[in-house]
Amino acid sequence: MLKLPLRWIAAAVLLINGFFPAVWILLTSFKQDAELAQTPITWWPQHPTLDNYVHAFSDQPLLLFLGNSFAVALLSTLLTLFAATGAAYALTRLRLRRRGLTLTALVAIAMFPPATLLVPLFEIMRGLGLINTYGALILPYAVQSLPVCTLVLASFFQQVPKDIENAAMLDGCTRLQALYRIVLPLSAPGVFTAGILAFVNAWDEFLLALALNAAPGSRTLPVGILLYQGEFTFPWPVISAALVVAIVPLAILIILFQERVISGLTTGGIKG
Amino acid sequence: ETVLRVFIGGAAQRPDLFRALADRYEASHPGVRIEIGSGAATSELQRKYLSVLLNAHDPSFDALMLDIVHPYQFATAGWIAPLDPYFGEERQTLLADGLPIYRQTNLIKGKLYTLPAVTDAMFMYYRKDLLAQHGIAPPQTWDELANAAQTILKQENNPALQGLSVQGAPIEGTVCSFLLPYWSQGKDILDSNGKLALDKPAALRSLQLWKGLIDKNVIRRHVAEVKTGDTVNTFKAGNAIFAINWGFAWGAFQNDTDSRVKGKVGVIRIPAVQGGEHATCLGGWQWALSNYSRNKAQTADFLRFLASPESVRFITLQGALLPPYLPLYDDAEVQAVIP
Amino acid sequence: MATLSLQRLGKHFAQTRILQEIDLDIASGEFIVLVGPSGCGKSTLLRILAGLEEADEGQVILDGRSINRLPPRERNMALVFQDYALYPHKTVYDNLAFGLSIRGTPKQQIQQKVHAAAELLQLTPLLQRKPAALSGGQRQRVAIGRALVRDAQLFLFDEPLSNLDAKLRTEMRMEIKRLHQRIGKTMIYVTHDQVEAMTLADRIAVINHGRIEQLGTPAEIYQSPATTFVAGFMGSPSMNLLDLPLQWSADYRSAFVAGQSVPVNHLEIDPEQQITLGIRPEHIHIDAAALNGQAALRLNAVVELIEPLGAETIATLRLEQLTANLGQYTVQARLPGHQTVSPGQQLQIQVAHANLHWFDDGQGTRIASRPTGNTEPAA
Amino acid sequence: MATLSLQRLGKHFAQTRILQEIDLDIASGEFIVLVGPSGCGKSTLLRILAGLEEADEGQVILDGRSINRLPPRERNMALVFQDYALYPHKTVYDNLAFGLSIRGTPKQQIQQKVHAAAELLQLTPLLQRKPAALSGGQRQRVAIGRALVRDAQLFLFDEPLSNLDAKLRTEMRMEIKRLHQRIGKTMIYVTHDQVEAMTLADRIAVINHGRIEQLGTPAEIYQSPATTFVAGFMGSPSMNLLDLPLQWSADYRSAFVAGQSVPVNHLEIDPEQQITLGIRPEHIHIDAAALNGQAALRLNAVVELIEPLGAETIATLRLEQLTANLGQYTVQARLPGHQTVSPGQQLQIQVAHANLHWFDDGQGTRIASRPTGNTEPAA
Amino acid sequence: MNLRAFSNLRRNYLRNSASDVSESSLAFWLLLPAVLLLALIVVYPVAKVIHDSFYSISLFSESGPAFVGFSNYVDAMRDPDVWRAVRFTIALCVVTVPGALLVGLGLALLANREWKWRWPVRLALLLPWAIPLAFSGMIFAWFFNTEYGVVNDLLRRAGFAPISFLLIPQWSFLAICIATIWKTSSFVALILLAGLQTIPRSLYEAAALEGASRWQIFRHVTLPLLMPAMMIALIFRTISALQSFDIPYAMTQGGPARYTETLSILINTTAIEYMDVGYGSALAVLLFLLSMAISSVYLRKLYKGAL
Ligand SMILES: Nc1ncnc2c1ncn2[C@@H]1O[C@H](COP(=O)(O)OP(=O)(O)OP(=O)(O)O)[C@@H](O)[C@H]1O
Ligand SMILES: Nc1ncnc2c1ncn2[C@@H]1O[C@H](COP(=O)(O)OP(=O)(O)OP(=O)(O)O)[C@@H](O)[C@H]1O
Ligand SMILES: [Mg+2]
Ligand SMILES: [Mg+2]
Repeated sequence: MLKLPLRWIAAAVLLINGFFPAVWILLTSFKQDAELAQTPITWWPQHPTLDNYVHAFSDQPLLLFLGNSFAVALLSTLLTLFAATGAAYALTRLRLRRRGLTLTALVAIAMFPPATLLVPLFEIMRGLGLINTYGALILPYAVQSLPVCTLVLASFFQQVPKDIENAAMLDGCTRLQALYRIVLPLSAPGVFTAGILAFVNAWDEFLLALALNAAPGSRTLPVGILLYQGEFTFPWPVISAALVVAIVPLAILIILFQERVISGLTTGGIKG
Repeated sequence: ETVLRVFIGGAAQRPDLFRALADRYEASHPGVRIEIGSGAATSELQRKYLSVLLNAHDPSFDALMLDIVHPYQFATAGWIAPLDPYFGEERQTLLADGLPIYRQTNLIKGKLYTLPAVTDAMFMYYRKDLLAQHGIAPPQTWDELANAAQTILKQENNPALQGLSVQGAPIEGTVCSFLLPYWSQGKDILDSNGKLALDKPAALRSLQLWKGLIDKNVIRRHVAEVKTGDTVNTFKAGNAIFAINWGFAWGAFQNDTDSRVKGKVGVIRIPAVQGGEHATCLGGWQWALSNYSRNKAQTADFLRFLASPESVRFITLQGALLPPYLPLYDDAEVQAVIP
Repeated sequence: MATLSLQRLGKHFAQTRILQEIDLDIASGEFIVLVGPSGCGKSTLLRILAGLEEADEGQVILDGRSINRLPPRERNMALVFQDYALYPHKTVYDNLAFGLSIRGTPKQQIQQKVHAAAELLQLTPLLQRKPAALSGGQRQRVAIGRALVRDAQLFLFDEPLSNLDAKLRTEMRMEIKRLHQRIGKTMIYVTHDQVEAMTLADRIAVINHGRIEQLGTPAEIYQSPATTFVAGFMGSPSMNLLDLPLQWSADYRSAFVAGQSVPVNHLEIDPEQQITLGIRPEHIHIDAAALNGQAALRLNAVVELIEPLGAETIATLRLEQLTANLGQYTVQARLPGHQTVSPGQQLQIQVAHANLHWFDDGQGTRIASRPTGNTEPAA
Repeated sequence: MATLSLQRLGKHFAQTRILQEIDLDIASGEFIVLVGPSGCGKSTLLRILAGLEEADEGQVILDGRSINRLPPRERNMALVFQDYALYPHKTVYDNLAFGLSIRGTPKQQIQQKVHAAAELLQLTPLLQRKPAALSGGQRQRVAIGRALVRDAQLFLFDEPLSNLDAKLRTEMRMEIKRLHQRIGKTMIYVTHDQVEAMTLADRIAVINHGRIEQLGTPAEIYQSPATTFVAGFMGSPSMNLLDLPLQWSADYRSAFVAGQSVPVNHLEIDPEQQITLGIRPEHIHIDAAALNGQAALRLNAVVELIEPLGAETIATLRLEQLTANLGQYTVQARLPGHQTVSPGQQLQIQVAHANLHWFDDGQGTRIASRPTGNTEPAA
Repeated sequence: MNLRAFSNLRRNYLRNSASDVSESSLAFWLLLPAVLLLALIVVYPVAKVIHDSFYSISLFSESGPAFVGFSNYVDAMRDPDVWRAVRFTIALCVVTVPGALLVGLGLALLANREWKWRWPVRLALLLPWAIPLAFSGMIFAWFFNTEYGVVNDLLRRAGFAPISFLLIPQWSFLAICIATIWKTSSFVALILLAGLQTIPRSLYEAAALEGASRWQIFRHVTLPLLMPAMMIALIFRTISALQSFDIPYAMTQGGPARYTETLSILINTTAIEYMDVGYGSALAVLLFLLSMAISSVYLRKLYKGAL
């Protein structure tokens, strides 16, 4: 009696929690600046306008930011996945001395606050001649995502029944072939998850993007969107419009990816 | 060909105008190319960005436009180079013509580190229409302001309407807000040696004044959350009788499409304490020479050009920005753009 | 081509010994069937051969070369996994084709081979399904097919037909036999099915507790089980084993079983020895005619339980108390389906002397025949 | 307590019909065995009963109440999954105990039940292992044990003994039978093993292509298969089916098969009908004595292949060309192990008239006996 | 040396020779990209931070860097600001990590169900995350604003007096926690959702048949099998909670009165605002050690049990 509504309430709270800020941004993107200063505040735009979208595109090269962010995020994601796949496989399926140490070292990377590493990182990137290029971001992003992606992949590799991989090796696969043709496809949910984690991390990141890649041509979204603000003003409506433009493709992308990931990929493979 | 790269943070600093100036300079100096870099709108983000670059001794910018609060730190950190070697006697005229505040900030430990670019000051904006309607003259002192606000608030009986909108969030503007009545008492925070020397009674009075305004509901309680943009928006929405803000806000009130107070805005100097003097907060931007520049001499020359009265006049006229040089305030054309 | 020799193979998991001292020489083209109780190590042995598990001791010698260190893919063996181990993300077709395509077989040839195998395994309509959409038996057939299409030098089958119905199982068994005869490759086959073991094997290895208990042709295993374990394990219902006290005749040439004299002078039996007498259920007759006049042991019994299986009936019989401690025994007899008996019925059963198996009661080993024997045997 | 009634159950996956028009009434305490070829829908049927799969049509009625919508956990059924579905993270003990502890059974009682089941299934030494460290047969036993410890009202077994060795399988079969007799709960049991089906079942349902092809006691199914499918499916080797042309005697009371007159007046046979003659391998005798003087069909044959299975021998015989088209047939005969024949040998086989099965050649249905018959039958 | 020992030795030698070498050399090659990336990107910065932590490097001071040994660390231990920041950071961890785990788990469970609301749930799951971190704090600062915030608007409508959430220490803590949980639960949910997808359906079926209630299935099947994913989410969520910067900074700038100053904010102000690089580095190393200490517990669990 009491249980059912409780569950629904929990679900509703979770949904509202997830949606509200995004919806608020969406609503704001149709409001005028002055409306934000009204008290009591308004929820629905009083004078809905698309001006903010016009401004979003005309004040700054928003599409360029989108493109840059996409390129940086995609490339760093691929790089992370590549490195993480190898590392995860070595950690889970191969005989590796000091497995625990390797694992700890890998996770420890995530424990240094990036802000403190900024200056030396800048020096490295300058040394590599990558400042103000995608490369300056791709490499550090790949590293940032590496620990979590490796662990996610490792936990999935762990789930793939060993005998399926054995079958592949008997069928004539090398270990590497077994990894790419059998283990990896069977870990698809993990690969997608790791990919999304890496992608969004790159898509979101601000600090490195500001410091290492300030050239107008290669600027990424978070840095770009903050350019809408003036020294003293924070034009929420235009920024909201830009955010909407930034979020929608990302959301679509992730949902598409997620929907392709079906659960129980390994069912039917093993008896027992 | 020499390439000079100039950092001009965000759109608020009007890189477009300086681009035009740079074009002029390029025209008169063949073989020099000027590139303008930007990337962060607020002075805080600019500082974050620059501190990474300069910490890494990065030579990619030759000249920097800095918020007036930054040069001191940058200079002590050795990130910007003194200009004295490149400016002989000019130094004196520059200093003489500048607004008084620049005399302090341009010189750090006796050396010339920066040149003025643009300046800004805080003003009191008020609703001409409301004051006229209630037959109240623009206030000259804080007490007058408080009374005026209270009267109007009572009569308008509009819950959305605030008396005075002022910044209280932990940003630079707030420091200014705090200092306005303080300065108005004729006090200073730095003693002649540049040491911090707060006059406690004056500071206390200053705080009491703010608290009084809050208690009288002239200022809303949440003032500590209010940032510069909030004040602008509140006033723009017609929800404040008075607002203290920077000079740029004038443009916003009069020109923005969503402003409901077009033509209803008046501007006066910041009120004084009873028996005190008017004081205001000056802000602004300055040119500095990166210590890691590979073309210091050439850059200095360009800075000289940028800081020249002609350039400043150009910027003032084109951008309705306050000029940093006293003589310009007498210029008729300039007075036409800035009330 | 592929002679395989296992030399003193041993394997343990954690503290448990799983396999020990496995010695086995397999000739090229031989069909070896491994049988043994659940958990005795059959699968482990196959997995060691395939290179999936490492032996802790001993050597696997293939064509004279130790392959202990050879990775699975270089062994060119095909294994039907007991748990199938299908590729869940591939269709049945791709499951079958994978081993070929990975080795660069031309597309057309793959297609042809896969279709042939699918036809044989009655999988053709299912080729585009994924394993998750198959029934248990269908999955098992895919697992078989995956091995059959391969051109391996050694085929390993781990209970490949266990989930198929009797009819299909018979067909598949025939197909495997045919395949073996056609390609002549060495095959090692684990099964729990008596019929499969008896019909397919050139030799059967009976494994118990990780050791090979007996190795021999099906006939040897069946007719001369080396131990009571083998005797009890092969054959269903299993051989009746009776621990009997023996009385000896004066010349020790015959012994008295249940009061009847049975000649034992052909056996290396020792008067001190306790013996176990083995009688296969199908050797228990209830009509004297079936004996064709052979000398036989005759015992009185009561029918306790009958289980009609159609073609035949399994009768559980309690021996009647003839001597002091015979009444404790029940035996199972396999009677033709048309022979009707009913519970409670009293009857006399007869077992030809020649069909008696003699084992040492202590060690459970078969009592060997005398090398030079004036045997006094059966017809 | 638990009477179960399936009413016109139907199920399809995608476009494929898996089950159709399944009607089955199961009395409380009955033991029903489902048999049928691989992929015919047995597991699906069990899963529908357990509530894991939803029927597309029809009703499952338990004790007079439709349970189509009842979630699995409220059905109180125990199912041995064909693929085990053990909890990989739990030890054997915990796998067995889970179903009990979930229902709040007292700890001590759980322990006692689990240990009893483990003892019975010979799993005691393995109780602390995780499933990954078990052999195939051991896993299967855990799966059985998980069902056995439960106090369910309905037990569903999906090929529970397929991966066990013959000896263990016999023991387990007995245990299940004993359990059934003791607790008297309804049980539905899928198996491919003839012996299990015949010995355990009160009634057997033979399923083919998603339909129940015949439902009856083991004896009925075996002795009077309703269709050629059932006839061919039950029994191993399966019944020999010969499509024969019939000549009729003048009075239509007997037919000539291979030139011999066989009385058919007890059958509802129609002179126009093409018929299929069924002969079980165990009914083919090569010595006349076994017939005990019954009237019999006698055919000449040549031995083509012999498969000695120990207790018996399967002989594949080619019929000798007696009439125009008899030479195309081979039949399999099941001969006692002691009867020695050898390939190439010529012999005469005899099949008692009473043991001939008559089917309609077109529909494959059994030709019924005449209700009022002046039968002229066998002894 | 007896024979047995010898044969053991030989066996070990053999084992470590052939297939092991090829496996471990493959392991080497597979690890190489990751190692290279790390070597390229992380080693120098980390080394520099550690190095700097032993020096007194203040960009404000006239003198150059001077080696001071552990004195930065000693100072840190004595610095009440550090202790306050540590306390606040840990408090933030203690609330937001379980909070995000709970919310994330709820979302993941909802998103993993086969029902018609799955699509919206998946959207709800990732939207907070798609809003760049740089803006999340600002949005929540706005929501909790006394005048213009949605929360106070609701309060007002419900007849309560507005609360200046971000100006009152306890409320600001709460506000920061809410914002943090909101933002980070997506990450947790995604990882858990992936974990849920690896649990075979047949186990749920078996448990349901055995009579387990939803909760029991969750408790005895889902949860244990979700443990690896849970550990991963926990490790990274804890680490990033210890490094909380953006959201509290955007919402309160560490105020009121430095009450909501996290370690990262403190490091930031020290190293960047006050340009005290040496001391800032020492604080960063301390933060690292704290992260290490806390997550090593999980890590051990992870590679003992799950991995
Ligand atoms: N998801 C699915 N989609 C399509 N067909 C399916 C699916 N699942 C099962 N089938 C088909 O349903 C049929 C019945 O399957 P079921 O598992 O009930 O067979 P079964 O009688 O138990 O066979 P077996 O003896 O081989 O276990 C099979 O032909 C199988 O291919
Ligand atoms: N990882 C392991 N740890 C400990 N013991 C194990 C492990 N794997 C298997 N075993 C044990 O090894 C023995 C042999 O297993 P194996 O799979 O070879 O048996 P099997 O002969 O194939 O049995 P079945 O007929 O039941 O398949 C079993 O008793 C099993 O419990
Ligand atoms: Mg096995
Ligand atoms: Mg099945």
